[in-house]
Amino acid sequence: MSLLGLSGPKLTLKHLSTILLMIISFFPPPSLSSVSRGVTGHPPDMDEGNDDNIYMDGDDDFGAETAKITSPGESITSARAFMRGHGTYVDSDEVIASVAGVIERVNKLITVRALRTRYSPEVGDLVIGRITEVQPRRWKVDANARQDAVLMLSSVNLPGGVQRRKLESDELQMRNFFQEGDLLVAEVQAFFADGAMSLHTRSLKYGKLRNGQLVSVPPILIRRLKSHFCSLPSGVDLILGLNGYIWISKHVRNNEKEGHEGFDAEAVYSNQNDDIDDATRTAIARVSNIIRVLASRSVPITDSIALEAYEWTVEQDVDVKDLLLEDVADALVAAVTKEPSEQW
Amino acid sequence: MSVVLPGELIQSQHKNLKLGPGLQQSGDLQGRASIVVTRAGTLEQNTKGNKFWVEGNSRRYVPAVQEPVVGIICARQGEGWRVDIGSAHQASLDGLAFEGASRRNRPNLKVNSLVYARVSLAHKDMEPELECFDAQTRKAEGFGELKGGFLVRCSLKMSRNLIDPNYFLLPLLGSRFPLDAAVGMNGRVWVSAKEVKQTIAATRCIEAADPDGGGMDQTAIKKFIGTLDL
Amino acid sequence: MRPPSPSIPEKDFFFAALDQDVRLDGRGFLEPRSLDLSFGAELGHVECSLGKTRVLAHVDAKMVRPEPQRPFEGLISIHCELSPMAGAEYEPGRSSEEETALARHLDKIFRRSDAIDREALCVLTGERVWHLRLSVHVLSAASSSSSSDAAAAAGGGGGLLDCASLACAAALRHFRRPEVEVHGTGEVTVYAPEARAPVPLALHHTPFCVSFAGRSSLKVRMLLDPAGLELRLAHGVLVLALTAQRELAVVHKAGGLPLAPETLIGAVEIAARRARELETWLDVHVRDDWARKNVEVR
Amino acid sequence: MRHTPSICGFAFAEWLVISLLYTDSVLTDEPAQSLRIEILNEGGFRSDGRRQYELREIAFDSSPQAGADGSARISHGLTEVLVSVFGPREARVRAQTLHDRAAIHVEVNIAPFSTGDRRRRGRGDKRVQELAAMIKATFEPVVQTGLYPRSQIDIFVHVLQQDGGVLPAAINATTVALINAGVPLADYVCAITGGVHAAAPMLDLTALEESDLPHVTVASMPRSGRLTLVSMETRLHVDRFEEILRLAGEAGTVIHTEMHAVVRQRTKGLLDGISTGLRASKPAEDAMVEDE
Repeated sequence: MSLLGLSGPKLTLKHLSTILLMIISFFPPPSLSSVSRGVTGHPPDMDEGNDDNIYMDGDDDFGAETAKITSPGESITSARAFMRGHGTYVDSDEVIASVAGVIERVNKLITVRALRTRYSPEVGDLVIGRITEVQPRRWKVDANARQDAVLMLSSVNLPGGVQRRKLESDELQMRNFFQEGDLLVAEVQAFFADGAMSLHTRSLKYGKLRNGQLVSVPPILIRRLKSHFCSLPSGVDLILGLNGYIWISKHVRNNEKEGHEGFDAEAVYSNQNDDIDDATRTAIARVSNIIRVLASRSVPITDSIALEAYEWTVEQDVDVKDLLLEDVADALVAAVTKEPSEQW
Repeated sequence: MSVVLPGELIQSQHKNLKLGPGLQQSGDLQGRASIVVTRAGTLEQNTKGNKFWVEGNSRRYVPAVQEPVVGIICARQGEGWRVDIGSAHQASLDGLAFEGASRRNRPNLKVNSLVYARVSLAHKDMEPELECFDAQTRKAEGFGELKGGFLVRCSLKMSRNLIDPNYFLLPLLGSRFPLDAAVGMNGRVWVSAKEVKQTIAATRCIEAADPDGGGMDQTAIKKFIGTLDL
Repeated sequence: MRPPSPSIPEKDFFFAALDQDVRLDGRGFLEPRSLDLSFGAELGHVECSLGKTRVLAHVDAKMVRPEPQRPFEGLISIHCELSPMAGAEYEPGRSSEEETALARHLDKIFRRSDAIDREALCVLTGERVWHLRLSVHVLSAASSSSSSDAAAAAGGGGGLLDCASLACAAALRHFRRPEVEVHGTGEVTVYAPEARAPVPLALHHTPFCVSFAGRSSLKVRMLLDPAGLELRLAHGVLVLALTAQRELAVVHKAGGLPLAPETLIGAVEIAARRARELETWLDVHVRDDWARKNVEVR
Repeated sequence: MRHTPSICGFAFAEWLVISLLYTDSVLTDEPAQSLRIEILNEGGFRSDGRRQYELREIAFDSSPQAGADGSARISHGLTEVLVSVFGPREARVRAQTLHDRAAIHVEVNIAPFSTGDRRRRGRGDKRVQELAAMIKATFEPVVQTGLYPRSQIDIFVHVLQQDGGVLPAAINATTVALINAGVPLADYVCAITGGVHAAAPMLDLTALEESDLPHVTVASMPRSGRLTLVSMETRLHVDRFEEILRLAGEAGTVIHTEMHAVVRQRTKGLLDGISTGLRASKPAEDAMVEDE
């Protein structure tokens, strides 16, 4: 009892030193009751990071120079003059953001794009996925979306030619084509009524992936490009899935591509990697690390930026594993994100 | 009208006797056919004396062929739907069992919508089947989806009363305000009037007149309607 | 087996009716259903019904050794049973979500709020205390089916928790424990009811549980004592337990329709009025039964 | 800082020991508690030197937990909670999917070392279950689940340190984690506890205060000022309750400012990366996030 009694005041005193850090404080009741909601008496230094006015009442703010950031519950504009799009909802005649991100406007349509979110598919998108389940006449594919995608047996090319008919025997040996855990590149074909996407691999560009490794980045960092298949000079191929999955693999020589004599039709569903020499392996690891670094700094990943970064690392003679060190990473990002004007 | 209990034997001399619910024919030890009561209730017969049945107060609906029922769509199932009709098992309703339905043009019923249907198959070993038309004429005859209105749950006895055209309640309500009603034999009655208050009044009258609930008779109901805000 | 969810016409009609300020059973928004209380032969045996919901509560006391860390306090345990007899949706053997929620709430209302003076249950410090057992059996709670926990808490055919807490309050009020005498030697004599009049429990206060269903169609409406369908279609359920002296014992509003503080405070005021009514109502009933049983009122 | 034990660190360590003693006594629930330490002294200070309405320091860390779609760690005074959000994603158990909206699934894990009594609480523990049920119920009306039929959103809550206000800390961290995961919300949810000591309302109670005072947990949505969670299980007069409710609502707006600043900072950081990257890689012909 006496011991605790002693430590009581001491506690208070010592604690004061830690409480100096407290940033939120309330004033006693009299002042509280006099101030209205929203401007409750917290000290002025509270407002750091909140300096610019986040609420835009007017509709003329959209032409501003910088992108407008918003977060859930914030009113964006009047619902009478504008239409709500993704990332917003309407409440009492106002368009209100439901995600944290950037406000975008296309004519009368207001959307808020979240900077970190699951992939939301569109027809024609190129995606990389992983088989999660084999079901009757279909595979379930994880493609980083809100539901697993579906790959119908009728939407794949089977060995033996494009025109081959699917037989009952194919249904029984679906695992010979894709089994759980297999990676594949495909295109979004359509949507089901519940919003799940349906994929197809009916092109020789698509199909099972091998000879490389997968890196996963936030989907927003992958932009729609002319081609999502690119080759880097060091014998590395890159497939940028719009769902944020990136496949980095050994280069397929042109004469081995489909339609050429070197094309091995039997290898389409093979689970066996080809021989990959050490130099290629190093190059693959290097590209993977570059992509990890770029993604960690939220830099959008394109073929050109990957190439530039690759050249920089070779030029600077950076060891592959050192790429992940903070200072090297910073230097790399600084080098590749220099303003174009400074570069030339 | 007499009260009978399970196990009692019924005497009837009629040659061509038809037995309704609550009665069973069985042979006794001497091999003579006799009729045994299987359910407690009152023994009823038609005027000709060739049909016997027991009016009970049981609450569980047992589907019987040709009975109209009110069901709630529970799920889609292939070409049709699974429907809850309050019986031990869910019934199935084929997508083509509607007036004017064809492979191309099938009615679109959502989960949780109400249907007024007729039991087309009721077999103890199979799940009941429903249809929303007359199989011969292929006409709807009042069956189909019930839109708007409200669903009243009452006792099976009340359902049977309401479906009897001589019963006072629905004509009485109809004399006060226009009213649509679909009476299911499964203790569910769908009512719809123009005004919300009228529908609620109909609901409350059905509950009040239910022998298993309020148990009011005609005069009491008349008085009760007077107290309601219409 | 869970009953199927309410049909679309039922739901739409319920909305339409609320927009016209009508409830499905013709009640006013703040009008509770009829209550009834019946007492068994024993003291502390009560059956309470609210609409079609019926709950039986029974209190008994037994002398036990106290827990070593609380030698001055009696023990209280609350046991709930929500068996399939209460409704087809409850499975036998397994305790349902509703049962757990009911037990949890009753525990909060009567035990954690210190409604019962535990020290008054002590007979001989560290040696003998009363162990009060409150058993709650739900006899009928038909046609509930609620996916959300909050609705489950308010329970059953509507007002399960309200009804159960009222049954418990009545049972605790009605109950009398045998008179005891402690002799200097540490010997305890328990007197038969015939020898010495049994004593009522020392209750600090009696909390009454009042539930509301929140529904926003055009505007937010609070319905007192929601019945089955209202509860199943409610956007949110608010459970309050408070005494006639305006002391809150439990506020439980988890999820569902977000409420403005004013709405909540409004509901609390209504509940406080209701608690006062219930207090008088309960008092009258318990006294009536004592008079009937010739129990000496002290 | 790391080499020399600072005064702060020292005080902290000793404080921990003391709080440990208290939590021990909390366990046994001795009523003599208030005799030992003054909850609110004559000078208007609380046992840890705060004033009645003063909140403890709140800090969020949004640094992503590898693999999660969004995560946040909150340290609120000495209470520390880590929340990871996965999804919306394919439901792991198909039977749990809802045909018209996403199912929210909350799992709470209380580390045994988070309190002095070092009790291992399994998943079946009543308190753990109740905490999970409350968090789930709080967010169900706020998350726009209708956008994701048949999907599942998993919220994993890890309580690392407890010093009062575990539920509000978990709710606040969940809000930030959900926003970080890009899950659409109607609004922020800001939670705080309030209590009353001898008719004097206080905000943000420590474990010591919680064990002694009637207290209320309130979660509010700052835009509308509406409450999604109000939970109280100790005796309190109606008038006091109203007062606490009002205060907690105001404290909610303060916490909102704090959370908002954190979210905004993170969004800005991510956006900066994207826009510099874009500027570098190409002329802004297909600029997505920049204005034309």
